[in-house]
Amino acid sequence: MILVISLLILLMLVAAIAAIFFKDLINAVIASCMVSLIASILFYFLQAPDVAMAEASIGAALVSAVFIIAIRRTKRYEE
Amino acid sequence: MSLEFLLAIAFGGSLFTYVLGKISSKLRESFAVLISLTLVVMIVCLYGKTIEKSFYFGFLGLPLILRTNMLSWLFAIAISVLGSLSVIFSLSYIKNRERADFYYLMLLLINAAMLGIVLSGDLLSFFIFWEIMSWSTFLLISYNRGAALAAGMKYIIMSTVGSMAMLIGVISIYTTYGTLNISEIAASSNLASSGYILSILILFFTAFGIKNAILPFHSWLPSAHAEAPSPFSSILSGILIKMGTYGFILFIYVIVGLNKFLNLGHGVLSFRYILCILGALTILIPTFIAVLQDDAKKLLAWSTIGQAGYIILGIAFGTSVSVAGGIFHFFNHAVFKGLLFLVVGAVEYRTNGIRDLNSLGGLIKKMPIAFIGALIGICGLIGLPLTNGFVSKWLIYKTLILEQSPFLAFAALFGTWGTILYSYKLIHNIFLGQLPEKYRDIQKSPFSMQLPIIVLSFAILLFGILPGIPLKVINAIGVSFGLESLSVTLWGIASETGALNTINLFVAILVGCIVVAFIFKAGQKAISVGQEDNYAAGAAIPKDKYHYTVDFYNPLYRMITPYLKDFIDAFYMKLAGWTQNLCSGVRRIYTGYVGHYVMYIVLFVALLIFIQVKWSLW
Amino acid sequence: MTFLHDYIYYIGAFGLIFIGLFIMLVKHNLIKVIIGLSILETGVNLFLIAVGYISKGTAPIFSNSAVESERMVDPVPQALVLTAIVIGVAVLALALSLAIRLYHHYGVLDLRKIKEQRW
Amino acid sequence: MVSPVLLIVVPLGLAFAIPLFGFISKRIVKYIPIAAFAFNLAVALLLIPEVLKHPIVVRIGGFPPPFGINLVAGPVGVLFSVLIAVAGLLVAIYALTYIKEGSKEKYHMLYLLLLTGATGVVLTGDIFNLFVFFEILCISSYALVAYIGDRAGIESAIKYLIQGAVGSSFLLIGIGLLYGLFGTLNMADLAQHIESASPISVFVPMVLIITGLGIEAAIFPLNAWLPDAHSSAPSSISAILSGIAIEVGLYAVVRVIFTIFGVSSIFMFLVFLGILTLLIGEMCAFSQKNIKRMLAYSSIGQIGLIVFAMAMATSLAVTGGLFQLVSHTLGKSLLFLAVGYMIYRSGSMEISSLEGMGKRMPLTSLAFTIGAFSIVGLPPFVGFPSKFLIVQAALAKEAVLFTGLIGLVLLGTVIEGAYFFRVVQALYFKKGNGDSERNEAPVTGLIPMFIFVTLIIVIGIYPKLLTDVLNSAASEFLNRIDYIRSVIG
Amino acid sequence: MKSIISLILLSVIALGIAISLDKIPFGVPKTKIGDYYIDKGREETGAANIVTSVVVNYRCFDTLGEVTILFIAAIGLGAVLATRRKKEKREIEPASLVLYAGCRFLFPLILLFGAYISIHGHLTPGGGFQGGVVVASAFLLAYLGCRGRRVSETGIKTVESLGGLVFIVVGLVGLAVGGHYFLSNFLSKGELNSLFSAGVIPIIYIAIGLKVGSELTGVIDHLVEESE
Repeated sequence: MILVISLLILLMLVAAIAAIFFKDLINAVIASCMVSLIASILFYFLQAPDVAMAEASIGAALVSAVFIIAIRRTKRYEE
Repeated sequence: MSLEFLLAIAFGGSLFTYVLGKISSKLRESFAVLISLTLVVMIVCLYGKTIEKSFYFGFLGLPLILRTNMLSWLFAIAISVLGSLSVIFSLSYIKNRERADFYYLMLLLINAAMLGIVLSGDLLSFFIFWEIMSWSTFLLISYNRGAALAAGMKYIIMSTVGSMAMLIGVISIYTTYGTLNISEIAASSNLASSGYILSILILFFTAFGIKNAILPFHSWLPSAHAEAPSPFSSILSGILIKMGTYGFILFIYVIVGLNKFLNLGHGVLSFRYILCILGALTILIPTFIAVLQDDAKKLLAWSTIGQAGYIILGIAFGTSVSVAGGIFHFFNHAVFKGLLFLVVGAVEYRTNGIRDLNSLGGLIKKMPIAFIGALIGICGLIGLPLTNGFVSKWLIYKTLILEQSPFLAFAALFGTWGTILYSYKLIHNIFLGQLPEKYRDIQKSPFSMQLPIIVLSFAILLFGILPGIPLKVINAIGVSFGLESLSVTLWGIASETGALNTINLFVAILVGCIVVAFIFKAGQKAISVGQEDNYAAGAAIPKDKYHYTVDFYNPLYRMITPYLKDFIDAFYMKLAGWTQNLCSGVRRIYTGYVGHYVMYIVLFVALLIFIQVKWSLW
Repeated sequence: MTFLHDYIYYIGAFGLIFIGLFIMLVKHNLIKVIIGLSILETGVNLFLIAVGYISKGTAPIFSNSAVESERMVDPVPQALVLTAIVIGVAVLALALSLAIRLYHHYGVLDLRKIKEQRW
Repeated sequence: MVSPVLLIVVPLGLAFAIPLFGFISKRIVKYIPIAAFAFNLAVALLLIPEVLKHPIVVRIGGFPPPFGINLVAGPVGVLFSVLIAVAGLLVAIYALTYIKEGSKEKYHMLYLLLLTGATGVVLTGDIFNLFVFFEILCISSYALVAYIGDRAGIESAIKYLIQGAVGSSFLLIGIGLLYGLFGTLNMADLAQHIESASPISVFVPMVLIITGLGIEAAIFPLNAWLPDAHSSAPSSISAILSGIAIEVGLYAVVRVIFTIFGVSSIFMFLVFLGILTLLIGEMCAFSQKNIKRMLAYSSIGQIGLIVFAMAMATSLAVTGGLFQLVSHTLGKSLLFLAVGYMIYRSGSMEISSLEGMGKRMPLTSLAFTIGAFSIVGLPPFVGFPSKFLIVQAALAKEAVLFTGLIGLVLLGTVIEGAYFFRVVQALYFKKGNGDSERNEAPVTGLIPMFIFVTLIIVIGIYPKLLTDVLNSAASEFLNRIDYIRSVIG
Repeated sequence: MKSIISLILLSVIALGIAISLDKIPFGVPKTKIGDYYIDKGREETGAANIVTSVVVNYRCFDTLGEVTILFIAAIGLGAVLATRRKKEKREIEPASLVLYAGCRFLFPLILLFGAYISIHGHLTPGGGFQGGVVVASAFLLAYLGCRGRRVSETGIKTVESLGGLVFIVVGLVGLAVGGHYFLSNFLSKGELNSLFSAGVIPIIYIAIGLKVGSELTGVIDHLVEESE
């Protein structure tokens, strides 16, 4: 169990680090979306289902949608 | 007559004048004159009274106290008289200028604040009135615009520095003695260590020195005096800077006490001696800088600094004669310098703001009253016998010689020579010689300008012939300080080391004048020639350039100019420049790039944590 | 293994926090900075929940009376995080709308070039 | 008896209701903030006599303090509430005609919420609740800075937002650490337990919390957002940001340091930080050409002075600091309000474009002059007694170090005097280049300025009006034992 | 260069936090407040979900602040993105049929789901926030699928306002009748684990749900509005 969690956390950190390096902002947003998703899974493991729901719906879905809309209205690539 | 009533009239009157000005200018002017004359009458009524009374509400738990005694009265009467004369002078001077309401408001406000300063019985109200005076003076100096703005800035910055020093001093006294009442502090100041008193004195004397323009702090004065409206220049020079003198007297003789003061430091390094040296330098250098000036008001301004040196010298020297001389010289300086500024103001008024000595001349026939005023004024300034300046300078010289201080005596005498030079230049270049073409049709100054000039000229002669009148008051002040009493007669001072009797002088000079008049009559008549009647090989002469008053004292200039650079002022300007550069440099930390700002935040956290982890300071 | 058990959540949470801060420190692109902010906020939330966790606890919900005997995790941090998440989304939405407007005005999102307000 | 909770709830409810009022009539919307703050002012003034006897502790939802959220209406809280209500009321009157562009409804809602957040911060007794209200304050200020939507406003708002968001994340981490260490969020309860932990482990949350709050309070390295935001916002908002928002941030910092942590060892550091903030603020203001930026930097300087005073942590010093805070609120709000219409008339923020305003807008210029004199600390205006108290407190320490530091403070005052006097000269004594006919600010602009001027002069002449409240407020800050006892019981 | 400095600074902070974390062991109970809520929460509030009882009752002032923040964000977004130009009818490229049909099918279901989550907040995981977000995501979907359809702004504003007002009014009623405490739980607690229980909690949570849903919808609406 703990190994699975460690793996998830590793994945989460890798996704976060990946967000640093992506030049395409959409990719970076997806990476951060992934961070949120894994965080919401972790919340579930930490016995916080309410927060897990909120994080999944807000952090993963809504924020990413807002990011993508914003990127559509500005510039997609980081120079 | 209660003092708060007097101050209420003074302050309320100034505000009410402003309100009236919105209705009608006539009403405003008559009300301003009325208020200032009322103040004179009220202060005259206070003569000889000693009142000390706390005001009915305090400030932050500190009582506000008003009081009057002989010293306050002398200053108050000088303020109110000169103030009312300059209000009268302003009637025509300021008539057609814009913003006259503002002018009167500030003029009366400054007078009221100065009255507040001399009537306050505790250091807190002293400081409050001092500050009100400072900022209203700033507003009035800037009134003329143009070059006046820079002058005003210079004044207010130096004045703020002084005020801040004073604020520290006031509060330090409060934390040490638990009171700000001047008489209570005076009673308990004997207990303090001389180190503490010295530091307090340095703080206060910075403030007073800046206001009084003694040497290292003088640089605001010339431009401020020159650029202010002339009636206000006369107040500025006659009274306002003397608030510093009042402070010096208050601290040396009332609060610290003469004995303690004389014992601060030893020998050459004693506080008193240093103050005397500063006074002497303040006489010497500015007097000769005054000779170099081409602007009438600037010349008078530098002369003011020089004369302030005499006053400080007299007060700081600390014998009963010298103190009497110093205080009397303050009084006289208020009279004759006030007069001279008014005269220059009258000339400036008629010539549409020309004060350049190189382009004036020959106004004697056009403005005779002004000429007589100027003549009497410079006689007083030089200290010719039968004018009041003679008596006060005589008192100062006498002490210096008797007490065997050759350098100080030399400085005082040498300063007088310089005074003669620039005084002559002033009167010659304005009134004597030939009248330039453009001033052919100049009018006499209006009556409201002549009246103050006449009154002040009369006062100079009166106090010169009968010096006993003010000296009696001054003697009473000296006695209240615990100095020896002088035996004052109506005609002067009787003492074993050499009496002063103006009656003898009067007779001697009268005889001398008659003799000179006969010789003059017996001589040849001078032939008068037109100004353009010059031979220059047929070429046209540019009038301005070859006006004969240009480069007056040229040889002397060439001799002394290299030694008379105002390096102190240059240093201040440099300091201001450095500050400006530093300020522009500092604000570069706000680079505009958010990454840096976030970096500052992270840096702050990291730094604190690092310090705590490394050294466990907290 | 005990090390992992004791610290892995903290490592994850602060890993996210520092990665988020790092992005905000070194990246010039405004959207990237806002992404960093969102990662930072996720990390903070994870940390708060981790503080409230109790080993072998259950979720603080009495769905039926049988579970009463068991230990429950601390509900307070969960309540705080619910609040914090909503605050976070509010800030992000506002930031993105500002970014859109900024792009309107400047035509770039490079913060190094958006330096009209300075000194 | 009126409940202090009304101070928060009524403006909040009215803000929520504004869209509904908007359906009835667009016109009445702008009067709602006035009504709300008039109500708040009345409530806060009614509370004063009661609060001076003993602080009122309000339990939200009826749960006893460590378990529920509670409000603590002590002298400090009510003092700040009065201040917020006064400034809010006057600036709301000002905004009646000043706000012309954009959606007015949104402006008034955000304005109400901004000040509600400020009231909440000063009244709450729970640190997470403080965070929430702090966010209300911050987020509505981000939105209001960007309200006009021009280049400068948007740029400043995004910069402000990024720094503020980093700060609130730090704050939240700090709160989380504290909760982990002590298992409670109530400030009094935290204060009670704070000594039980080792100093080093408490230090990190303290630094994080101070940093998070210090960003809003504009303490030196954290204040880079301030000049941008204050100069780009609409002037009425600048007045509130400068007069209320940073003061409330400072309140939070002081509350956290004095009451929760009670660390006296960090005070010396804060004294130096205050001096540094003061000097840097004044020096930056000195070379500004933009009037609103100059005022903003001057606010930094004033905040430095207040931090300096508070960090001396004697009763006199804290009283002086609070007095300075009040005088800064009055003076700086007045300055921004006055400058608002001047900029509106001249169309530029350059100081040079304000030349000759003394003639065009005499009353507004007079208000500016009085505000400037008050900020510099000249008698008989309110800035003087406050500066007097601070200097007195520093000298009462009887240490050479503090005498030297007060010298630096007064050096800062000299610089401040220099740039304010320069502007006053520009207003009155320089010829304007534009038209010079009289064009005064409208009455709704003049009324608040007039009230501010009256307050400045009246309190300046008779400071006893305030000193009672300030003294008990200072003792509330300094006596954390009493605070804990009054909350926990 | 800059990243190296940043890394150094961050590692210093990490060190400090590690020192502090050393005193906060993971997974160990540390709080009396949490225990109090778990012990007394059911009697005092009547909600089975303790998190809900904390959010809506013990710490409901935070929640009030939180919906206010979302409200501010929605208004602020509107103020920032407000456009002065007239909205003209534009040609909008219709979404693909699959998306369109899917959206129309899913939209009511998602709304229902959101309502369920909101209403059962005191019994099961979830509550007003989560429900509100789900409702908002339904509208997001509608924007994706049925382009050109707009929610009426007036409606959003009304719901937003009403939600907030219900919250405040419930609180004020509590102040008036419920023992003089703002937001006190003055209704009967009912039976644990039944829908009509826990006093004012469901009412407030529904209000929160409506408010959060409408605010987030408003946010999305403002963002999408101009994206073409």
